[in-house]
This record gives sequence, structure tokens and C-alpha cells, in this order.
Amino acid sequence: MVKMILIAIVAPLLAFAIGLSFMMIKRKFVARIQRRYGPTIIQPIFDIMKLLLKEDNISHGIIFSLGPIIAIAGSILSVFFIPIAGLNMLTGSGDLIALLYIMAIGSLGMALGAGDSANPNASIGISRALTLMFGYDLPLVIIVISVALQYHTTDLSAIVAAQANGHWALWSLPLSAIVGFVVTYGALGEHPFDIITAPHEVATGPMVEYGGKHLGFLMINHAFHLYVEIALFVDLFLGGASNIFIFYIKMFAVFFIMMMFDEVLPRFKIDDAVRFFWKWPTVVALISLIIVLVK
Amino acid sequence: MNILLEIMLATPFIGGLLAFIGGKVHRWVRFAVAVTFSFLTLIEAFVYYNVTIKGVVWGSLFGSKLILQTNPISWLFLFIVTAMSFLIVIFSIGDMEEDRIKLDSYYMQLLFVEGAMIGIVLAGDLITFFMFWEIMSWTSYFLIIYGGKKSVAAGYKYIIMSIIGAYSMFIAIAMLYVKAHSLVYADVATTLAHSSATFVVWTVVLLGIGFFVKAAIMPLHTWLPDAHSEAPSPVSPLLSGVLIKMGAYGLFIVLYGFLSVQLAGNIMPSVFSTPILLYIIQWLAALSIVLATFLAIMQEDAKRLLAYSSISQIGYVVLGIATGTSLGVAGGLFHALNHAIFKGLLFLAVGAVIYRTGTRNLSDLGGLVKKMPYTFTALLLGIIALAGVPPLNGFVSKWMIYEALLQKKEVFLLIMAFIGSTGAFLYVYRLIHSIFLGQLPKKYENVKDVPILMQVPIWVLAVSTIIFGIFPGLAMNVIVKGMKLFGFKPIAYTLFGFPQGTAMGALKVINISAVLAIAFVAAWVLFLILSKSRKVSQYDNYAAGQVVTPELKYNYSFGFYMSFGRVIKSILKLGIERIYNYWVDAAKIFGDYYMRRVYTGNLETYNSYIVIVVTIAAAAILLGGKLW
Amino acid sequence: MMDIVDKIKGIEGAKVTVQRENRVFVDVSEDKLISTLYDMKLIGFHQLSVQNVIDRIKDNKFEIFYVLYSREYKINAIVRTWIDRENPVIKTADKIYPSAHTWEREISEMFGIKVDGNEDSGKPFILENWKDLPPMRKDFDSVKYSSEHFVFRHSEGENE
Amino acid sequence: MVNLANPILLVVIPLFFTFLIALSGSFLKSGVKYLPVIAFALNIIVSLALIPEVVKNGMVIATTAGFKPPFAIDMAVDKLGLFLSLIASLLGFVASVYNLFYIDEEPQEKFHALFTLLVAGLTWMIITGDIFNLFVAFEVTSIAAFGLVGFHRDKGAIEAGFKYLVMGSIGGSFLLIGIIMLYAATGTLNIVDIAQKTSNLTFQQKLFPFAMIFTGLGIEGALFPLNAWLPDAHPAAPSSVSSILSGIMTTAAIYAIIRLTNTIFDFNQIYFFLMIFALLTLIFGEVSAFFQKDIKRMLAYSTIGQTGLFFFAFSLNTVNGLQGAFMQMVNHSLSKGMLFLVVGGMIMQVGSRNIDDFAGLGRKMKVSSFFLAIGAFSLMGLPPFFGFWSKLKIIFAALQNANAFLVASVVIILLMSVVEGAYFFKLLQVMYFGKQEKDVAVKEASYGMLFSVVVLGTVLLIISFYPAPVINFMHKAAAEIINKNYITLALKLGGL
Amino acid sequence: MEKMTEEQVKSIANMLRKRSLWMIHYCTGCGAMELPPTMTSRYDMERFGLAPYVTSRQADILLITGYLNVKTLRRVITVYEQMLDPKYVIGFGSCTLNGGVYWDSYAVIKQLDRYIPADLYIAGCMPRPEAVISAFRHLMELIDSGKADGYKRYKRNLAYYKENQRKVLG
Repeated sequence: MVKMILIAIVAPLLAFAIGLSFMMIKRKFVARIQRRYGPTIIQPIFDIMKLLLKEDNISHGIIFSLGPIIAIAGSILSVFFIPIAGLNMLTGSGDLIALLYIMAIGSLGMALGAGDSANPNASIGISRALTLMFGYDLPLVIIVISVALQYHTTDLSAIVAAQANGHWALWSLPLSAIVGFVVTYGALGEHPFDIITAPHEVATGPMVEYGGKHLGFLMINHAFHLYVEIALFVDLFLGGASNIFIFYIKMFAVFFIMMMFDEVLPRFKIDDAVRFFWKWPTVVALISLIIVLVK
Repeated sequence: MNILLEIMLATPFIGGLLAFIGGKVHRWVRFAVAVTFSFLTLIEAFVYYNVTIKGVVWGSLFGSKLILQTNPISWLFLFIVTAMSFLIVIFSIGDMEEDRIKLDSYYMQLLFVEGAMIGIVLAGDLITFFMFWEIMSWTSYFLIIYGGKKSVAAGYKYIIMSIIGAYSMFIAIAMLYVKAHSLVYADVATTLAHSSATFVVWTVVLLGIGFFVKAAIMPLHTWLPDAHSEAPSPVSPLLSGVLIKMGAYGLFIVLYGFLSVQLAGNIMPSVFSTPILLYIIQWLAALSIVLATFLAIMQEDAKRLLAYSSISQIGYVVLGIATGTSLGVAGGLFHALNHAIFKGLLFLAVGAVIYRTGTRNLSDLGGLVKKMPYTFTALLLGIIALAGVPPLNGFVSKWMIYEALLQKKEVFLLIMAFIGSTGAFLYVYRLIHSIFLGQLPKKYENVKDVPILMQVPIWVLAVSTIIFGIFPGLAMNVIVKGMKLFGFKPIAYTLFGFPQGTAMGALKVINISAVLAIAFVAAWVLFLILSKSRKVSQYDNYAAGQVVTPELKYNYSFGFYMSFGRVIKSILKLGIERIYNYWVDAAKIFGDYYMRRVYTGNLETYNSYIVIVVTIAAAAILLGGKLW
Repeated sequence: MMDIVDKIKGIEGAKVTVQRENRVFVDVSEDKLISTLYDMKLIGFHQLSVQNVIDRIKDNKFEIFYVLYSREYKINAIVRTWIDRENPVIKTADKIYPSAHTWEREISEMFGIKVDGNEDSGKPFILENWKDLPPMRKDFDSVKYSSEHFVFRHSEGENE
Repeated sequence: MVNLANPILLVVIPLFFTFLIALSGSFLKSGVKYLPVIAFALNIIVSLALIPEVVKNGMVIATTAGFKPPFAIDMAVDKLGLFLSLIASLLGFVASVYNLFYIDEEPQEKFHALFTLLVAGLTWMIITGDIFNLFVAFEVTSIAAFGLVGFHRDKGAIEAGFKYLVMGSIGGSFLLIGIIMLYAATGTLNIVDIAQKTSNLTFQQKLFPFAMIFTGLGIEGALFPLNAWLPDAHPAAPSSVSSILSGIMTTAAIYAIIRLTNTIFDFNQIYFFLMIFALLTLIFGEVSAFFQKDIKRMLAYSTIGQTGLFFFAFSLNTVNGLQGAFMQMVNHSLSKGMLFLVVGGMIMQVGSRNIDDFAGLGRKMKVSSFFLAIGAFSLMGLPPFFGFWSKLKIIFAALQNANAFLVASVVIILLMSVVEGAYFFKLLQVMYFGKQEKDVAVKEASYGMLFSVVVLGTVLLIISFYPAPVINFMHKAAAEIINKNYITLALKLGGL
Repeated sequence: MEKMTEEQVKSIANMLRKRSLWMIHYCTGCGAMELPPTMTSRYDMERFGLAPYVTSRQADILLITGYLNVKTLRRVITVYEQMLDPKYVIGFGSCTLNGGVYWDSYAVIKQLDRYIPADLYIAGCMPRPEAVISAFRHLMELIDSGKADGYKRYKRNLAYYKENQRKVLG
């Protein structure tokens, strides 16, 4: 029982730390690409701490304040459903399909909070966020099904176990892995698909009215979200590791490649983004699905 | 014990008549009678909690006995009917404004529809089933056109389509009667067992058409959006929460009462290990899920949005029922119960908003969260349940349907079901955002929350979404016990979910909700430690420095998903409605031009007709009857 | 270049002086202003580049000039007229040159010239609740106004 | 008490009263309108008295003036004949009570005399056992009907009456030719007698008289091409008369066709030919009813449609089919009679026959529109009402030996009932939810009229909720006709 | 002990605020052009934790980059009031100091800190990026030493500021 409580406290902190490390590296890496020196490596920590320690915070109502809290609760919940370093915590009580729905709690919380901020920029941001979610959910579902069908189970820890020594799903389902990689871009709202919080058009979208500790909470939530998405990708296709270091290395490798494409591509318009997701990734994912079905 | 069945069937009808007469006496008499009788039926329903009564003969017609029976599956639907009608009677007492003459007939029709639905659910043979099916059609017709004006046209379309559906069932019933002279379910099953494949297919298809019209599956759904949005606000939850479930119940009885999966299996070829007929039904249901969701996303009117969402959700129920495996069918039936709960909740909440603001148009409303907090929380629970997000009840039944589809490897159906659920997320958020979040328009400054009488049913439904969400076992033991009767293998379940789960994965809903609650409390405490946040008015908003004033409609809610609409522009254009209208007009023109020309009105032509008849007769005589 | 100048001279009541290779001045009396503009447009001056006012305070007149440009002949023609400074009123030219509409709004705000026929001329255009004389008039003393309304920073030392 | 159970009384009483009215017209003046009520009351009593007799030994034969066939004018009342005469006298009684308040135009006694004559002729046609009597009764009813149709004496009524007169007389003459041929071939007029002698006739000899009789009665019985007069005659007639015309007149003619084809001519290829007729009548009747703006014309066309339906049921030539036909006959005469009476009251209040002027009547004339709704629902065949059982029976019977044509005809029947549902619901919508522009002072119909409508309504409701007695009564009647024990019974009783 | 932790928290908070300054530059005047060079690779202000942000709620520093006429002053005040509390204002160039070249204009306000409390001024008719960076560093020291308390001054004598604003805006 004590071990359980210990895990219940350590796991989210670990997830937050990993997510935060990715944010740090990203800022530094982006600066380096733009031939700039870039901020201190631990700049995100300063940002978050400064936001949390803001003396004066505004709120547009209970739902406005509840939004970030539900977002964080949802993210913490989804962290528990991803097996880390060999210990599969809650995968027993909820499988892959449940995980896809649990990840939706986060976006629901943010959407509710932003909606209550009574600002049209926020509403436009949310409508784009949900449309984008609708877009990338189709290929995501297809690759999840193809992985589940290949290993005849939707239990994430079983999938990880099946990919144990070396033969990852990446080799057996290369096409799905590629689609998974592209979909993680959309899910994270990374640069080509950051139409949601495009500063030039909709003044950081849903976060337009968020400041101070609310914005701090949202950045914490972004860290969790970063961790969950990449950990899911690693578990599905790179056979998540038995101990934490290999897990981190794999996640870092994935994130590193993502950062490479990140800064180079121009931003998608929202309906082009959905058209893109429903054209190429879906077709490729369907091909790999048919391959799995036939096999 | 089983006399009570007939009493239960009779109470709503007697209640209706007494309410009508009571209404003449005084307003409160009518309300009292309506409430007591619907409560009485609810209590009687509980008497049959898990009792199976084979058959109580209450009459016979043309040689076939008329039977009432009950088993856990029909008890499930009986519970939906009685519970929802009781809540709707209470809601309509608060909601319907006083119009003496029409209100009496309103309550009478309400209780008649409840009685007819109980009749359908308790029916043990096809004639009783069909009789109460038609009574349900025309009594609900009167409920729809209660609003007058636009709802009359909607009601007219509804009644014509249900009559066509009913008559297609009629032909099937007649064909069955002719073959076996007895329409009791058991005999029908035996007749189908050893009759030719084409006969079975024809009967099931014809019965299916009747159920698909009522359950509004895609090609036959055109009546639902008009009927549900034009009906008065307490009637729409009855229509979309309960009435379309009768279609699902009928389908269940036909597919598994008469035509068990093995029989279907050896009659017709099977694809993906499901008989072709079930597979086609599944595809129709999946199509109606996807297309109805697309249409729901683009709606501007709250009730039409919910109506289209009913079409897509009933698509899930039919998809579940038509999977054939015990997990899928259980998922479908459980989703029928869940859908009745959260769709009823959503319609009642929207009805409360309409009661207070008077408008259904999503772009006029906004910011009501400050004025109507209770209705907001109820609607929030409803939309979370509809979108299928874990802690609430929509999730468990959808999860079961997905697991069943995954086990049967019907991946394309699973993909379409998933698109429907993500799409549900979009239009569901659209509903709560346009009504409750955003800027509060000037004219709704002094809107209060709805009176207690209307809040009680809303709260009962809201709480039951949580109860069935966290403890799915409550409903599951009724469903699993009932399905054993229809020859399905029982599923391993506990009060909190499916621990050892199905072949694919396990689900313990209690753990999910517990961890979510703990995480929420932790985040809330962290939030409170930090410095307090001061409330700010809705006009103190970032607008690049420009001062926001009330006249400025500073709200983005018209055409919320316009960008998504551009993506599915081509899909939205194809509508089945145009084809129906084309055929109706063609029939009208044909009828008008050719048929009426026969009765020209002058005597000479009439006499010439007589001469024609005589010549035909003479020709028959000369040819000596060798004509045929 | 010359044939266009002859055409302009053809306009009745217009005094034409050629200042440079591609610049012509056309002075016209106040009542013939609109008809001249109309004729200029017919000739080929399709674009009104600038319409503004010079405050000739010495001879108590407002000089209103329209800079027209013709792509075809590539020359600028400046139509000038003088109106009395006491109650300056001009007729609107936005039926001939639509861009005149905004210019006239600015003129009416900055110089206090009433433009009849242009319904927006009276409304506030740039300045918000401005009570004083129209600012562009020469008799408006900007330094006095700013010293009245604003406090100058005295150069030495830190203010409080 | 004089033995009341004598079918002849059924005809004699109304005839006697007709002459009584005609004579007393001058001095009784206003009292004359009560006489038909008494006449039909007596008629009801007689037919009720007949019931035990018929139930006991299947048929009651009454020979007039002791003549032996072939000259006897004898009456043979079997189960169906009795039921129809009961309905005829009931409708007559109810309509005459309705007339007390409905007819106020001048030639009162002429109207009432013709009215009683009409119903007398009808009952005579139903219970006659002799084909010549059938012709005489047919002519009596036709003449009475011609007079009554033209009663309102406005331009439309006169023209309709004349059209009806011409076609009716043509029909009568065809019937006469048919009867003469039969008489020439078999030498006797009595139906049962002819039935025995037709066995040795050649096919042609039997078919030609049948064709003639079929055309003659067909005109009266509103079959497809022959019923062109009906859409003009029924609306023109006063409502009580059109209620009798639609209710009993057409049914009596169809009954006569059924009686003759089953007893005298027993060739079964003809039924396919009759079925086509029936379907055509159904289709043309229902579709043209959909487009009508005048409510009485709509009901007239609907009568054509319904007659087509139960003629189709008859042409199935099976016991169930015939039972369905008789049940539909009962349902149709009761509901259509009631509808015409209700509509008559409404037209008096609203003043015009156009459906759009009926807007908002649902709220003003609550009782009559309630019964109109019941009648409409029963005709459409919606469950709790009797029409549902009869439609169920017809469809079950039709699909008995389901060949392709029968299934197709069932589909057509159901489509046509959808059309019927369409125009009845359109009517109900206008009445209950239409907006009344000019608020004409409309109050409930007077009590007398309501009484008749309520009586018919309650009878319909009674047989709707307890259909069992009516259903198996009809079953026995159908069995009796189909397997020809009509003839054996007649022989046994009549001692021919 | 309790006093000391209060002090410690204050100093940590100031250190954090110093290290992560988010700015919203309300491009009022001609100074806005100086900011892109400071942000991009040659001078890179992000080294010091400064980042440009869009909405007033998220920003700490409000840069008034150049002359401020009456109309834009009304918007600038709204933005300033929407910013969350530890907020600082930096006036760019001489126009915010004393009206600069527009000293005699009827529209341009002459002295920024009469209307909103300015923590720091950067002289120069549009200071070069080096000057901007040194201004930022100076602001950091001010924050660290706790002297950058413009927002407290605004709250303390709000009436004074409001009176000046009403005098100008009318």
C-alpha cells in the first residue's frame, strides 16, 4: 500500500520533470536554430515560478478558474495510465481506448475555462482546437487499432511487454509509426499545427485571458501533455523501456527529431490542417491497418 | 401476480382519461392525477424488477392469442419508459403555460403514449405489439403538433413516415400469420426456424424498415430533426429519449427473439463472422452516426442540434445490438439506457433555457452561467456523458461497443463509431459554449434559474448519469440476466466495471473516477494556496486596448465550426430529404394530372365508361374465359 | 504634353499656367469648381491624388487645391480655388472622385470648412472630443494650447 | 303479440308509412317529420326480433301470399342479410332523427316520404330471395334516391340528380336484361331455384347474364368506371341522405352482387377480373379524394375507395376474405354514415363546404369534431378502432395463398391507406390547428343532430373495444355464403 | 524566524521576476522598430529571459515605444490596468520624457509619468538596441533591489493619476 502511495506521488512529478526538460531543451534548441544564444537552460522553471508567484490574479468566474484545474487533473490521470519503467500502474483498470478518452478530459477542461473568459479570440481558439482534434483523431484511432489488432490486446502494458526485446512495433508497423509521429505533432499543437495559439492571429487563442497562476497551471498542464503524448508514442511503437533512463533516451530521441521539423515548416490554416490529416496520414494508416488485418 | 400486468398496462390509459376529465374540473386536479398515475406505473414497474413471466393471455384475435409477458430486457425498456415519463410529467407541470383547452388533451396524450409504449414493451405477440405501436404513433403525433404553427408540418411528415413504416411491418406480420396462424413470439421463432431463407430475409427486412423509421436510422431519419425541434420542450426528451428506443427494442426482439444469430448464420453468408443482414444494419447505423454528427456540428438551433445528435447516438445503440456478440449487444442496450438519461437531461436543460430566455437560436444566447448555475451544471454533466468522457455513464457503454467491434475485427465500423464520438465532442461543446459561456447579452440581465418543479427532473437525471457512470454494474446485472434468456453467453462484470475484462482489455471505472477526484482535489488545493484572484467583469477583456462596451456583440458564436464546414462542404450537400420530396411531388403531379381527369363531370363520358365495361364483359364471354 | 494643356485651356473659365514639364495649375472660381473637375475627369484625369487646403490668413482666404493625375498623359494638374475664410463652405466632389469623401472629412475637422453634400463631414474624424479651434488653422496657437493642457517637464532635476 | 319475427314486415312497415306520410302531408303539416322515426324504430324492433330465429336455424324464409315458386315473392333473411338490414334500419332511424332538425325546406312531406321509401327499398333489396324482387327493389331505391339527390333544387343538385337518374336507369335496364336472360334460361325467378338449375347451362349462357347483372348493380355499387355519378350525387344530396347513400346504398348493391355471384354463378375465373375492378376503384377513389377541397366530395371519393377495398376482399373468394369484406362493410357504413352526419352539422354552422373554412372548428365544435376524429381514425384503420381489425383481417386473408399478384395488391392497399391517412390527417390538422380568419359565430350543433352522431359513435366504439362477437358472427355468415349452404337451408326451410 | 522567511520569499520572488520578464510592446510610436533587432540573433534579449507576449494579462513590462498622443493614451491606460500586478513601464525615447520633437503639438502628451507610473526612461531619439538591453538590465537591478515599484505608486496615488488623465482625455 505504501509503495502504491509512493508511486502515486512520484509518477506525476517524474512526468512533470520530463515534460519540463523537453520544454527547456526546445527553447534552447529553437534559439540555436535561429542563430541566437538562447535563454538559460532552466528558463521555463523561472517562467512558471514567476507566474505562480504573481501578486494579483484576475478570474472571469468559477468555471474560468476551474478550467486549468480540470486540465491538470485530466493530465495527471492520463499519466497514471502510461506504464513507466516497468511498473504499469493503472493500466489494469483502463485500456488504450479509455486512455484516448481520458486525454480528452484535459482539452475539455481548458475549453470550458477559455469559453468562460468571454473573449472571442478564446472562442475562435477553442473552435480551432476542437476542429484540429477532430482532424488528428481519425489517423490516431486507425493506428491505435492497428497496434491493438497486431498484439491482440488493448492493454498498454501487454503491448509494451510484447515488444520487449528489440522487435518493436516500429519494425513491424513502419507506416503506422510514421503516421503516429505526424499525429503527435497535431496532438501537441507543435509548430506546423499551432494554429490554435497563433499569437499573430488569435492572440494566443484560448490563453488570451489567462495570466498569473492560471497561465502557470496551463504551462504545467502543457508539460504533462508533452510527456503523455510522447510516452504514448514510445510505448506504442518503440516498446517503452524497462528502466527510466532508456525510456527517457527514447523519448528524447523522438522529441529531438520532432524539433528538427518543428521550426522549419510554415503554419497550417485550420481547414487545410484537417484536410491534410484526413488525406495523407489517414490513407497511410489505413494501408498499414489492412496489412495487419490481412496478416 | 400476473393480473398486475394488465393493470399496469391499463393505469396510464385510465390516468389519461381521468386527467382529461380532471382538467375540466380544475388545474390542480389534472396535475395531481397525471403525477399520481405516472408514479403508480413507475412503482408497478419496480414490482417486476427481475421477474420473467411467460405469458398472460388477455384476448385472442383471428385464432392467435394476445399475450403480455415481461423479461429483464423488456423490464429495462419498461424502466426507461416509466421513469422518463414520470420525470417529463413533473417537468411539463412547471413548463407548459396555462392554455385550458389544449393542456387537458396534452396530459391525456402524454399518458396515452406512455401506456402505448408499456404495451409495446410488455407485448408477447406481434398483434399486440403492432396495435400498441400504431397507438404510440398517432398519440405522439398529437403531442408533436401541440405547439401549432411550424410543428403541424413536422407532425404531418412524422405521421406519414410512421404509417409507412407501420404498414411495412403490417405486411411482415401478415406473412408470418399466414404461415403459422399464431403470432406469439415463440411460435414466430419456430416458423422462421424452418421456413425458406428468402421468407426470413423478407420478414426481417420489412419489420426492420418499420423499426428503422421509428429509430431514425439514416435513410429513414428525415422526420426526426423537424419533429424533435418543433415539439414542445417537455415532449422532445420523451421523443428522443424514449420513443426511438422502441425502434431499438423492436430490432432486438426481431434479431434475437425470432432470428437468433445461429439461425441467421446458416441462412445467409456471413462477413467478418457476422451474418450479412446484421452487417448491413451495422453499416447503416455507422453511416447514420457519422453523417448525423457532421450535420449536428453545423446546426444553429439548439434543439435541432440535439435532434441530430439523437440520430447519431441511436446509431450507436443499433450498432451495438447488431454486433451479435454478447458484449456488443449488452453495450448497445446499456447505451440505450444511458442515451435516454443524458439526452433527456440535455433536452430538459435546453427546455429550461428556452423557458427563461424564449429563444432556441444559439447565436442569440450566451453567458448564462452567471444567471442559471444549476442548469449549467446539469447541462455540463449531460454533455460530458454524451461525449463519453470516463467518469460519466456515456463512456462505459461506448467502451463496450468498441471492445465488441474490436474483438470481431470490424475495424471500419469501429473507426466510424470513433469519428462519431469525437464529433460529438465538437457539437456538445458548441451547445454549452453558445448558451452558457461567453458574453451575457443585455436582454438576459435579469434571467433567474428555473422554478423548483422543473429542476427536480433535471437533477434526478444529472445524478443518475453519475450513478450509472461509476456503478455500471447496476444496469449490467439486469441486461446480462435478460440476455441469457435470448441465448447469449453472460459477460464477466462487477459493480464497478469489467475487471478481468474482455479478450481485449479491462475497465475499472471506479479507479478512474477515484484517481480523477484525487488529482482534482490536489490541483484545487495548489490553486488555493497561491494568491487569491479577484473577479473581473465580462467587459474588462483583452481587445488590444479597445474598451469593450455592452452594445458591442463581443461574442464569437455564429457559425462556430465554419472552418470545419468548409472541409465537409461536399458531404453536407447530399441530403436524402430532396429525394423523398422529389418522389412525393412526382406522385402528386401524377395523381393530379391523370387520376382526376377520369372524373370529368360530363355525362357522355360517364355513359361511355358503362359501354366500355359491357364490351369488356362481352369480350370475356366471346373468348370463353380462355383469357386467364 | 501640349495637346492636353490645350484641352484644359478649352475648359471655360479656367486660367491655366504650366509650371513644369508635367505640372499644370488650373485656377478656377469657386462656383465653377465642380464643373471644372467634371471636365477634367472627362479629359482623362482619372485620379484625385490629394485634396487639401492652404490657410491664406493674410488675404483672409482658404486656398483649396485638388491634385489630379492622368496615367495616360503622365502629368499632374492642380485645380485651385479660393473661398472666403469667415464661413467657408464648399460643395462635395465625392460624386466625381470618390476619394474626395475622406479628404473632405479631414478638411472639415482640421480647418472647420463645411462641406455640403458629404453627410460625414460634420462627424469627428481623428480628434476625440476636441473643443478648441480647428487645429490646422494658422490662428490656432499650438504652443499655447499644449502649455495649457500639458505640463512641461522642467529640464533640471528629477520631478517628484 | 303478433309474431314479429317475419322479414316481410321489414319492408311492409316502411312502405305503409311512406303512403301514410304522403297522405297525411296536407293536414299533419309539421307532425309529418316524426313518422319516419316511428317507422324505423319499428323496423329495428322487427330485425332484433329476427335475430333469435336466424341464429336458431340459420335462415328465415317468408313467402308472401302462399305462392309456390316460381312465382312466390319470398324473402330469405340469412345472417348477413339480417345484419345489414339491422344497420340499414339503425342508420335510417338515426338519420330521420337527424332530419327533425336538419330539413326545414318547404316540401317536407315529399322529402320524408321519399326518405322512408329509400330505406324501405334498401331493406327490401337486402332481404329479397327472388331476383325479380331484387330488380323492383333496385328501381324503387333508385327513384327515391334520384328525387332526394335533387332535393336542394340548386343548380348543382339538379344536374347531379339528372346525371344520377340517367346512369341509374341505364344500370336498371342492364339488370333487367340480365334477369330476363336468367329467367329464359332457367324458367324460375327464385334465387335458390335458379341455383339448382344453372348446373346444366353452358358457360356462355351463364356468363352473359352475369355480365349484365354485374354492370347494372356495379353502377349502383360504385365500382370503378361505373361510379362516375357518385362524386357529384353524394355531395349534392342533403347530408342525411348522402349518409344513407354512402352508408347503405352502395353496400346493399355490393351485397346483392356477392349474393348472386356466390349462389347462382359459381365460376371462379371471374374473381381475378373482379379483383382488378376492385383495385382500380380503390386507387382512383383514394387518390382523387386526396386532392379534393370540398369536404363532402372528399368523403364521397373515400366511399369509392372503401367500396373498392371490401370488393377486393370479396373477390378473394375465401371464407376469411368474405369475413374481412363484411367487417369492412360494417365499419364503413357506421363510420361514413357518422362522418356525413357530423359534416352536415358543420356545414350548417360554417356555411360552406370548403375544407379551409373548417379551420379552428376543433376548438369550437368539440363534440362533433371529436366524433369526426373517431370516424376518420376508424376508416383509416388505426388500432383501437374497429377499422384496424377489419383491415388486419383483409390483409391476412389476402396473403392466405400469397402469389405475386396478391402481394402486389396488398402493397397497393397499404399505400392507398397511407394516402387515406394523409388526407384525413390534413383535414384534422386544418380543423384542430387552422387559424380562423373571419371569426364566424360558430356554436356546437343542435342536440338532435348530436344525438344521432353520438348514437352511431357509441355503436362504433362498442364494436371497436369488444370486436369478438361481431367477428365470429361475420365468420359464420361468410362460411354460410361461401360453401353454399344458403341453398340447402332455403330448401330445407322453404320446402321448395 | 517568520520575518526572515517573509524576507527570503520576497527576495526569491524578485529574483524570479528578474529572470523571467515578459513584455508587451504597445507599438505607439517610431520606437517599435528598435525591438526586432534586440530580439533577433545579433542582440538576443531572450538571453536575459525576456520574451515578447501578446496579451496584457500575460505581460510584466509595458514598453511605450515613442510619442504618445491623446488617442493612444486612452488605449495604453486600458492595457496598463489590464496587466497583472508586479508590472513595470519603460518609456522609450525622448518623446515620452518631454514630448521630444513634438513638444509643441496639440495632441502629443509631454510627460509619460504624469499619466501612468514609468519605472524607467531610455533617452535618445529612438535608442539603439544596446541602449534597450542596458535599460532592461537596469530594470532587472531595480526589480532585484525592490525599487521598481511603479505599480505600487499607481495604486497609492491613484486619484492623482486619474485626475491628470481626466484633464487630458476630457
